[in-house]
Amino acid sequence: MAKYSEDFTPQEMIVVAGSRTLIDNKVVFAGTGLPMVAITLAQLTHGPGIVPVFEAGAVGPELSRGLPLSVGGSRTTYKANYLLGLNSAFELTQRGFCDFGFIGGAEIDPYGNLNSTMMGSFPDGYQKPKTRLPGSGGASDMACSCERTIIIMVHEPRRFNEKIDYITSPGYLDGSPNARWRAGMAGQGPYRVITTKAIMGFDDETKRMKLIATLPGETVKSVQEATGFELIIPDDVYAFEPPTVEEIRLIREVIDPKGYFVRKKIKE
Amino acid sequence: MAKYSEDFTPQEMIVVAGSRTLIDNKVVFAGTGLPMVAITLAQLTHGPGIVPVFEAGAVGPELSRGLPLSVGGSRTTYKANYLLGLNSAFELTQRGFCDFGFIGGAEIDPYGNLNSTMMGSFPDGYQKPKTRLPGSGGASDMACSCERTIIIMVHEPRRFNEKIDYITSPGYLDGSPNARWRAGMAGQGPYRVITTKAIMGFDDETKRMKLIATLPGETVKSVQEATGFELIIPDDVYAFEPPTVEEIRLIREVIDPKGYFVRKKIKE
Amino acid sequence: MYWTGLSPDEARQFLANKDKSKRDKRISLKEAVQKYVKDGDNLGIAGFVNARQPIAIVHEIIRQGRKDLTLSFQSAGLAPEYLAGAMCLDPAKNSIKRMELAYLAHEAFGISPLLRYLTENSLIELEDWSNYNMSARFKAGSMGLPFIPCRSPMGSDMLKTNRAVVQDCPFTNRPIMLLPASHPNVALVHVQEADIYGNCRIQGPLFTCPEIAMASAHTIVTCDRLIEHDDMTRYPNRISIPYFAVDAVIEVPFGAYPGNSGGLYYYDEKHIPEFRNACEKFRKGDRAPLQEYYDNYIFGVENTTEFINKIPLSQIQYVQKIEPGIRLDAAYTVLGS
Amino acid sequence: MYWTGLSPDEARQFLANKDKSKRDKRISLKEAVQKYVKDGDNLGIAGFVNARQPIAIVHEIIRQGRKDLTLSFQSAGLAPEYLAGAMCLDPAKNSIKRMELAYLAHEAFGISPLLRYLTENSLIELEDWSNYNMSARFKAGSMGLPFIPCRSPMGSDMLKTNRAVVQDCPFTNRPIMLLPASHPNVALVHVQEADIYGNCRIQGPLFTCPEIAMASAHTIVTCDRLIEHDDMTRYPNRISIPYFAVDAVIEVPFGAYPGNSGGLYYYDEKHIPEFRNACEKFRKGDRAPLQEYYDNYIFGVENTTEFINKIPLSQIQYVQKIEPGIRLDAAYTVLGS
Repeated sequence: MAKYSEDFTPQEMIVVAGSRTLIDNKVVFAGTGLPMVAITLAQLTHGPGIVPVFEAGAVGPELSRGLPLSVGGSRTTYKANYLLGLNSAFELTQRGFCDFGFIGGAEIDPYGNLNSTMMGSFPDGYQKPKTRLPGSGGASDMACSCERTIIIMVHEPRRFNEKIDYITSPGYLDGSPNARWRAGMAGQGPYRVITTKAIMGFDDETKRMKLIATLPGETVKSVQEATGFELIIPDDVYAFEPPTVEEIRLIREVIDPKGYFVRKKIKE
Repeated sequence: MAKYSEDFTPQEMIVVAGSRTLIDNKVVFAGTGLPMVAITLAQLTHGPGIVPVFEAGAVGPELSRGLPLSVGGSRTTYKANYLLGLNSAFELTQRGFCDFGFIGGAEIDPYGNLNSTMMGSFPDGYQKPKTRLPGSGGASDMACSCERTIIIMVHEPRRFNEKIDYITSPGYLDGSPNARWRAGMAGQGPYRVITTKAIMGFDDETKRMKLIATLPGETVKSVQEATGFELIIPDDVYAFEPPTVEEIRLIREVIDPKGYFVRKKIKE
Repeated sequence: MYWTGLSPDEARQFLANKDKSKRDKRISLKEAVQKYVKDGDNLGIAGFVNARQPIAIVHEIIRQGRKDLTLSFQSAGLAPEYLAGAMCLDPAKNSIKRMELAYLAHEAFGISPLLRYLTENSLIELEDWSNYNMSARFKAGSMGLPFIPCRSPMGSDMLKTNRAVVQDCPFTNRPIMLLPASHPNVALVHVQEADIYGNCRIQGPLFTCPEIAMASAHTIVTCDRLIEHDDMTRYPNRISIPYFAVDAVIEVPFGAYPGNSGGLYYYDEKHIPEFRNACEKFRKGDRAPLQEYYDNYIFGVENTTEFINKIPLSQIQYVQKIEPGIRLDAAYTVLGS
Repeated sequence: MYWTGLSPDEARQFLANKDKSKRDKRISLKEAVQKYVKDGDNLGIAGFVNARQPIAIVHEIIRQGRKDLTLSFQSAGLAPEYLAGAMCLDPAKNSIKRMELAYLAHEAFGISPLLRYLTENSLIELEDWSNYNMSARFKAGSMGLPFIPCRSPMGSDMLKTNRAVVQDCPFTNRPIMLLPASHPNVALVHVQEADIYGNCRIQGPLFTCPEIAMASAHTIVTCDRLIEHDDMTRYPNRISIPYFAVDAVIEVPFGAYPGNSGGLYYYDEKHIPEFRNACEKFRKGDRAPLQEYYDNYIFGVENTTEFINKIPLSQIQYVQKIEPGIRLDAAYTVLGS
């Protein structure tokens, strides 16, 4: 049997990339949807010791009772190692217990700032947005206070903008030295941006987004063309290892057999 | 049988006076020792609906498993209606859930400010006190944040001073208008001072201590002589109704049969 | 600075004067809403997205009609969506004036159509916060503090329009946010188990339910089942909300349906989309399905029992069967009537 | 501004770099103290007065000897009294430099003789706070906040010498206290039940144990009994301290003796006065009884088992018999060795 799968969806690719980015034995604050799938995949492959944290209160549960439909649902609580509420989950994070956080947004800028609040003119058009999005939820808290954040995005030019309409979840702000520290945040900021086309990171100096790897079927050119601002393209960009047959099997047969998250259109 | 007891200790008198001061169905934050006895006596007489709160965390327990030796001990927890920790107990109080608090001190001034920290020169002699006392514990928090406080004291001239060495538990501070409000406190302040000789309150205008009632065997003169500052003596000072036979029986036979608190010398 | 609901000093004063005695607080849901929920009130909505949302209470509010409401919550779904739908159908009977929120949508079930409708048409006023912010604002309220500090989301645009204040910490000299306390007029809370005095034992995540209950001037609790007081106090460490923070307690089985009540029933993956799709159609201009939904399930019934009776029994059995949460503590006696 | 223990930014950095994995944390108490407790450390002492004080850990510290300690606690009794006694007997081996405290005494058993001795002779430095202050300072630390606001004891003389800052609230314009967080180097905690990863289930009042454990850089937990991990996670709502806040877990039956461990043993009303009377005699100039107490019960034994073996069995049985606390949850399996 071939090692690599030749049939996978963009969502499945994101899940595989997210999973591989995670490190065993780290505490990971899980957003709803694909991050939960990615964490479970990592637990079933290289990271059995990964500790999931859900903002509604569950810490370190076994995710063996079906894929949670919500980060507050009953499926997040089985054999949890701590179970209070939102304040306790975010306090843990603010304290420094959460190594990674998985967040997303509708729009991103080169410094990893994310918008999940509104499209339109801000602040003057705040009370009459062009498009109202669901709002921050816990994403902005994770962006500020998890030690590192992993961002998951649909890769389309209109979502990658030099300037976004509203900063919901702060990344490196304006990219100036120590901008996060000076703003009072606790965590180090965005670590990776995982999209349907590429894996990106941030330049140590300028804090602007840089390409790290292209996903299967993509090139440096196709990624740049799908990005509404100029990416830093280092010399060592590589082609990301495609999903293995085993990874895809786990996603489809074990983790999300009903296809709640990996066969749906990705939500904003 | 006579209605009134003719044989009771000063501690028992304090307990009876404290009990009678309490109102049914009110939430009472209980200090260690005599207040616990007074609350239990009130529950067994006119106040079955009194809700005790203990600073270590227990709220609304049944005090039927023996007199607690400590406000943190197991006997405070039986059938409690809430049971977390110190923060939750004091937060309840700060929020306004506690109608009355029972506190004490080694020294008191005319405005109901109490000292339970140190005797000596403050602040210059703070690190070398003449006599070091146990410290605030939760008394200062109760003094600030219970809606009203009831103070229990041994009545000796050296304990009633125009100026005390250290304000641990604030009363009416300097007695100036709205002094407590301006200092940022939440509760209304001292309501009664119950001693081995008298029941006192505070003048509405000047906030200075005034005599309300003399305990059995005491006169206005004997109370004033045992007080190191001048008391306000209104016209309507009355003789406090002595302990009933039933009250004393309850204290001795039901509440504190081992005499932990009511037959001991009162602790500072 | 303005306060919605009660100011910290008003909230303290109100509670200081309140009857905190341990008494039977059972009352009908109809009476509870009549007595405690007024036009113009700030309602603290407990639960998290579609888990333990106070659906039964919200349906009763809609039946009675309340106007100019402020809704305060961290992440919610069905409860504000139902109120928004009632406003869309008849703003003279039900209306939302303002929301103080972190998130309104339905996670796996999709976005909130009526949040989009109401905001994009500028029919309500919003104040955006993060989940931690709203949780901490309720917590400050429950603690009797006028504000609580917080490190997130420093640097976010939320701080440009909400009432948070950024100051330098006097100890570290680094900037920190100060969040004003939230003291709703009424907390709307659904739990699995309560006793007749209002003590609540929550199973699974507590969300922000204890904080909302203790921050609010009044609290209405619905519970899936009333249990004996002695069974409640046998495990005092498990009491999540103490009775004196509760004004009314009503046994309403399925009071959080079609959402999740941990240990009892899972999300109804049929009914939630049925309602949400009607909302989405309204947003796109087709009013009829939403009107029909309300006429059928809310205005056409007297209470939650009648609402649940309209759902096929097999569908109810299914959400009970697939509920994977921790089963409730074995030690309880359901209270007879 | 100065910090004792870790500053908030140091505490965050330390935790961010720490191994938070779920692993077997059993180790001997001797090794745990060797590894985590250093000269000059700020020790967070859990428990409340003489309930669940970390007596076994403190005795081991005294056997090994530690100098220049800062002790942080709300209300404590035996633990600091034992450390104070060790200092009185041999300050070259054990010494306390400073206490940040609300109360040191023994409630019904009397005042602390050695607090009087050490302070009246100016041998240690004090910082006075209230019970709520110290509890809230640990809570701020556990929350990752540099400070927390508080309304008490405004107006008290405590504010003239401690590090609290009074500011006007930016929302109400009324003054409010800001308390600096406390991040001890090591938390010393005794609980009834833990599992091998460090999850703790506390019975009865939690005191400030969770906050101290989560605020500190390291946490040593002793437990009266280790239970199976599966029995712990069967009731996740009852886990009081999560494993990743714990560095070392040691099963020490009677680890809080002669104090109270709720559900297991009550205060020993013979042994506590025996120790306290020796302290009182030292304060009055008679050193021998205290020396004898330490030689017999602390230096003359290797561990808590040997200490307990010196107490008459009938006395131990009595403190078990009269313990009136809530019996522990029935569902557990004691972990075999």
